[in-house]
Amino acid sequence: MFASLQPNEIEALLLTLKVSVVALVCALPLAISVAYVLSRFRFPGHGMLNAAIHLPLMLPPVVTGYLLLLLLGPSGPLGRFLLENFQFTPAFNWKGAALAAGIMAFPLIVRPIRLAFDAVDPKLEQASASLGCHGVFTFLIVSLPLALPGVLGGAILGFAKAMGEFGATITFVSNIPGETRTLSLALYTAVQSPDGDALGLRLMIISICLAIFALLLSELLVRRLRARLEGADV
Amino acid sequence: MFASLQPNEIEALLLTLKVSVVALVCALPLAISVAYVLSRFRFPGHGMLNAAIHLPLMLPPVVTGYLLLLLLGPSGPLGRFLLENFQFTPAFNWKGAALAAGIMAFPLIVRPIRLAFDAVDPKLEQASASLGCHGVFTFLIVSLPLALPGVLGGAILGFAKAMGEFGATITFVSNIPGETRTLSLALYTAVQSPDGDALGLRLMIISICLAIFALLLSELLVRRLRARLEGADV
Amino acid sequence: QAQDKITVFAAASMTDAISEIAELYQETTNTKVVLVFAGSGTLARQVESGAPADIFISADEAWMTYAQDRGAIQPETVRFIAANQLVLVGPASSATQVDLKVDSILDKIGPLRLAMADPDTVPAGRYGKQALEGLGLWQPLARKLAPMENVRVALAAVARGDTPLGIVYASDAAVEPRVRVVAVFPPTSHASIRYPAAVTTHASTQAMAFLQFLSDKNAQTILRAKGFTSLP
Amino acid sequence: MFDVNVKGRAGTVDIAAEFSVSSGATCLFGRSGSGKTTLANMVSGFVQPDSGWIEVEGVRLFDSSKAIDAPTRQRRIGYVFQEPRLFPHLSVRSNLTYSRWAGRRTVSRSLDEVVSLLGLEKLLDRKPTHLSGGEKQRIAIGRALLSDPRLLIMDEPLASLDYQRKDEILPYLDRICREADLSVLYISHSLEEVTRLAKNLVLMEDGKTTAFGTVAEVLAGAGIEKDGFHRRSLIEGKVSHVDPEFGLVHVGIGAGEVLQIAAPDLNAGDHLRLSVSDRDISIAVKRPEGVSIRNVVQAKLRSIEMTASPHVDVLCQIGDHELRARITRASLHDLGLKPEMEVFLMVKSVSIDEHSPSTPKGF
Amino acid sequence: MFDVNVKGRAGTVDIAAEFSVSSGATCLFGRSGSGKTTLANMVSGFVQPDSGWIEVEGVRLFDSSKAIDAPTRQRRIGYVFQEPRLFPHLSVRSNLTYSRWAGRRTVSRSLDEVVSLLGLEKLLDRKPTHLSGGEKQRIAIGRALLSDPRLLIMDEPLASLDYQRKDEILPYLDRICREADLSVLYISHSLEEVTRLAKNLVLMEDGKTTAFGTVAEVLAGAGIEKDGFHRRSLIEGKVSHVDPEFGLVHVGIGAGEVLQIAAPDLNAGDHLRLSVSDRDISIAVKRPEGVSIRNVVQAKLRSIEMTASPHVDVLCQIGDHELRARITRASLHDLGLKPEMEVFLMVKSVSIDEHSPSTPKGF
Ligand SMILES: Nc1ncnc2c1ncn2[C@@H]1O[C@H](COP(=O)(O)OP(=O)(O)OP(=O)(O)O)[C@@H](O)[C@H]1O
Ligand SMILES: Nc1ncnc2c1ncn2[C@@H]1O[C@H](COP(=O)(O)OP(=O)(O)OP(=O)(O)O)[C@@H](O)[C@H]1O
Ligand SMILES: [Mg+2]
Ligand SMILES: [Mg+2]
Repeated sequence: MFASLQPNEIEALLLTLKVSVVALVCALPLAISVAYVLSRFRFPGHGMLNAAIHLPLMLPPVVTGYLLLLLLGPSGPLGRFLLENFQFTPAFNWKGAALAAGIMAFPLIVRPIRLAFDAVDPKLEQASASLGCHGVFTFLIVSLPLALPGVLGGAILGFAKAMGEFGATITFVSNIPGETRTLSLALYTAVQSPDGDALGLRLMIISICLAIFALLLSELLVRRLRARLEGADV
Repeated sequence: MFASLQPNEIEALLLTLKVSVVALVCALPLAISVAYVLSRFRFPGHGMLNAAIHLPLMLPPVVTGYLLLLLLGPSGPLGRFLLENFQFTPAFNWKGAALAAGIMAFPLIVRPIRLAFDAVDPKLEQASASLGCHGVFTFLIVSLPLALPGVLGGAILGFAKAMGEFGATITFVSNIPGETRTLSLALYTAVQSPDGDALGLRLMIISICLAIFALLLSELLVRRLRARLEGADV
Repeated sequence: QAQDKITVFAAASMTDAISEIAELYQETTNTKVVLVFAGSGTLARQVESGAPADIFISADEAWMTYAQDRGAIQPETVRFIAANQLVLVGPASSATQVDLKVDSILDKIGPLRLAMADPDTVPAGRYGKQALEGLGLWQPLARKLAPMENVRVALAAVARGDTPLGIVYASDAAVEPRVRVVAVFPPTSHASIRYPAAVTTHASTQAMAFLQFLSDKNAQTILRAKGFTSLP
Repeated sequence: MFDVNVKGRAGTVDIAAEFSVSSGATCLFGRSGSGKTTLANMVSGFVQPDSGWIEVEGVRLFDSSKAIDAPTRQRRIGYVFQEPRLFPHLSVRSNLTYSRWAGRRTVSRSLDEVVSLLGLEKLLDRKPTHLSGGEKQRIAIGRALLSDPRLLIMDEPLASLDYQRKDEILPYLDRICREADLSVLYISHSLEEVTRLAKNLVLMEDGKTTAFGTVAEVLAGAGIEKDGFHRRSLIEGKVSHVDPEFGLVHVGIGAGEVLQIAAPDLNAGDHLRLSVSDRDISIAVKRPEGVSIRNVVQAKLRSIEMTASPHVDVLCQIGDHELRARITRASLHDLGLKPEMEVFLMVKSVSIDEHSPSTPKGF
Repeated sequence: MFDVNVKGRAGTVDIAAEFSVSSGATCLFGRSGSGKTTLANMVSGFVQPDSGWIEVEGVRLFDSSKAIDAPTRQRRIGYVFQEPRLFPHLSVRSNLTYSRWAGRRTVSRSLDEVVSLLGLEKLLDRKPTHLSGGEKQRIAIGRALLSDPRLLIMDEPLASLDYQRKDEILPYLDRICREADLSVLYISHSLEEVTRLAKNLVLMEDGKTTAFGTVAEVLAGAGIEKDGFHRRSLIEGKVSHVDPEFGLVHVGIGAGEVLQIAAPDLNAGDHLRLSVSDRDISIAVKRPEGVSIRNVVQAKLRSIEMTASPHVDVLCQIGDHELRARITRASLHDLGLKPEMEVFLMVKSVSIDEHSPSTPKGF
């Protein structure tokens, strides 16, 4: 079936992958930091930070997209600043799609990672400190590897969400073929025409296959990881 | 501010809560079971079940809603069956909205719970078995309470998602004031009219307040729970 | 050889027609046309925010006015390129015409609902609401409506039989074989349905040519074939 | 009866265990990594052997040839794991009574009794997380004791307890071991615990059982040959006289010999099992006079076991009993000891391993 | 110097510790729940005391009055926790060398040496999860030994090791304790370990330190008064003669008395610290003849301590040394022992606590 993909379908597929991967790669380090901070520290504003992260999940995606447009569009305050100083604009291009996807996926990435950090035994961090290891390295050598199943879990949720993101994307960066028309948007476009059902079905099958493939792959990764963490001997 | 809420805003607010709560209450037991099965058992179709759960996340919500409509609409196979045999239809009413919200939230609920079950030490389950406790009770007395932070984490994500669900809801049960127009849909409605910005802002502030309130509450719960699990002495 | 390129932001309800016109335009002028479809509101806001659009085609006048008020389009270029009719459709199997009367409509709906585009968000819904109000049907039918996210979904609901009746554009009904028009709303019952198009403020020089092309005979033929009516 | 004959694997180690011992306490003894915990896990059903059978008190828990494999919860075991494994979300009280409310086991021992034995009174309403190591271990012991087991498995239960607590718990375990219908499988590295508690001994080495039988049999055998390890000789005796003035009892051990031991709460007629470490026996060629060692018994020297160390083992006989003494090679030489010589054994210290009252007293 | 004076709280228990001991091994001894681990956690910086100071080898680790509170990683401690706390995702090798690659500590001891001492050769490439209890404990010990500590804290490190392994590890720890510039804080319930290893002893009870000083001082004091607990007397001596034929060395302990002990690898001139348990000393009123006990020394009876039990403690003096013997009240009476009498002590067993070669040998 994939052999008979149309060029524009391949384009949408690759774009989807590019957008999701970039969104994930950029969001993950930030998500890990935020999750760690939320898990280990109590400070004024802790609850607010947590709420802020979850907002994109609770607002209709269209609204999130619209807020992004207002803020980062070519005429938005931040958008203009970026454009004038860095010749960079996320609006109406794939970078913006990745940004929208990343923001929408962020709460889904943070939550499992935070739970995983909550579950890391502080006694192991103590042991690391007693062996002379600095806090930052303890984080990298002990806490993060032990939280890896959660990190992977969050990454999977986030990646899935990024691949399926629609509302915020179409509102923020519109539905431009080859630039921002991901599989999700292509599917929407197809469904918009009365005779687009066949095309829509094709795109849906592609989406589903991609989803299943990504999930099976992730499942494999998780299992490998658990085995390594639990120390199955070779 | 809440004192000055319009009746239709209050309606949307209450409806949102009703839909989200019902979605969560129905989805949670199923999600816990599925998460436990995915965490503890390996069987053919394991990967497929996992993929199936994540599908709503990866497809554009509109497509999920459309598929729901195809299946459960008055003329869909399952929908007709339900209508003829139980005089029950989820299409175009709040039950359908809850169903859509539940399905969309499902992967978000399952993943953290599954991670939490992964992290429960099987040695404690062994200890329970050695003390004569049946597997089902061991699950209820040992595994589930120890996984509770994950269950709560999943529930929070799921609840947030259910409150914010938009694409699948509007497609499956449409945007009927008082019946299916949740805050999210009301906000969308406002944004979609050229002169709806003021109303949209009001609704957005309501949504954000609700979100912050729900998240602070959940945060409090989680902290209590962790304290109980870690056995802070009274 | 560098190809010229224009970007058209068009209302999603015109997907078919505009795609075909763009293809024709591309063949005749060797100018690449990039088509971007979304809801009129979404597009209007994006054009306002400086989207790289050359042409904006809206499904209703309100959003064009919105864009014009905010200086997103060149006001002198606004023109209507097509019109439409509002019709009541039923499944293809429905034999009879339906009177636009409360009783006969309620009778036809039964326990189900009347599908239409969302009266609050979608232009087709707004026209539908006006028409129903104009005919004194809005009050009695308000609780039996199924407002859909867009006209296509309403159309699909009728086509599949989820709802026995739906209010859609004539252009939509024309291309869906599984429905038939059971009544046409009198044009007087609602504001006239017209599709305005305009060149955006930052448009490239080729934009005007495409706008012109939309009013040409070839384009109009395609529009009529898709069920749009000529401008009065 | 406790009858085990299993083969299996745990990770890198092949397990081959074969022993059959009478009811009561059986001690499993072997070096770290020799497979003791793995064998205990097979008995409790957490690890499935590849083949063989496990039978406790006439009940087949596992039999590969008959496809019997009772689930753990039906094996009626009480398991004190090597690490405490307390339920962190339950109070100490709920942990202790877990088998009653969660396992629906019957109440056979009172909570108060176990709590005061283990000194847990002040901890009952706390959660286990912040307890000290010894506190956790005591709760784990209590939880298993309260689970009405048919087989009590204890994996180094007293490892990190202070000697006072050990001195309180050991006699209690000792009493439990002699209760009807209860076997105990006890894993320990402490010879003191083994000889005080166990009736039977099973030795393990590299996953295989190398010897089994009663403690006396196995200790007398060649199973353990290491320095630093002291063999205890076992003597059966009967209290012939109680001397309340000096707090001593006189125990007849046959052949007309009497040992005087410091022990309260014994009555004339009580049967005792005594044990003597080889390090507590010295040999004299004529009866020593004016020494503080009260127990000097005449014996016949049976044999001499030379070792590579400066010490030799001397086996002597008194009536039916064989006693083992460890002396230096130099003394052997100086005293000119030979088999069949009549010698005097000076027994510095005797401990009571088992005590059956002549008239049953309620415990 | 190891100088501690802190007050603090851990959960329900108030900690008040005050002691000051010289460098070398210090043993912390006390019942379960008395606050030993908590005090160790204060020394290592995991628990912050409310007030006071902690000084190790001239370095202030904590001082509330000067607002000093060094972070744990800079305290250069090696901590063997009460539970192994291995890093489950790292191989045994990476666990052992953790302080080198993760903590940037210098290499002061060779990995091979520690690995072979602890018998970890076969485990190096495994992950800790499925190791046996004793294996994990040994790795934890190795990890701390390899962390180049200034202060080694060991919380019941040998609790679940077999006696052979203990016999290998204890002399090694003993050697380490005497290395320059290293203090050891050793928590244990085993009097044997305490006397073999520690120079100093600190007693804890209910969160408070009740006594401190050298082992001999504290043991001679009134700190510990329980049955089942045997006090050891310490004797300084010097090897006067080596008897290779019988594998014995003769150790002069002053006052013209010589003890013969079985010990390899000693040279004439070596200094020894010997310890004798009160249970290994018997008293005779005239010199016994023809007995296997080789060590009979003349002593002056100093005092007699009556107890509630059938036993009494008899304190005797040889030269500068005070030895404690435990005999029955009955024997005391029969032999008519009185202070100032000249008696003969029969010493059945002596162990070497410390050994300083006359000429330094490389370890
Ligand atoms: N699941 C497993 N995977 C790999 N190796 C294992 C597994 N279980 C046990 N082993 C190995 O089998 C050997 C025996 O382990 P076991 O826990 O039975 O020893 P043990 O006799 O209880 O030792 P200890 O006295 O130290 O507790 C050890 O070397 C251990 O590493
Ligand atoms: N964080 C805490 N919260 C509450 N109680 C605590 C906490 N830490 C220690 N305790 C209590 O303080 C007492 C001393 O604990 P600690 O662990 O220091 O004892 P320990 O002397 O090491 O005992 P063990 O020999 O059993 O290990 C115990 O009763 C323990 O329950
Ligand atoms: Mg073990
Ligand atoms: Mg402790």
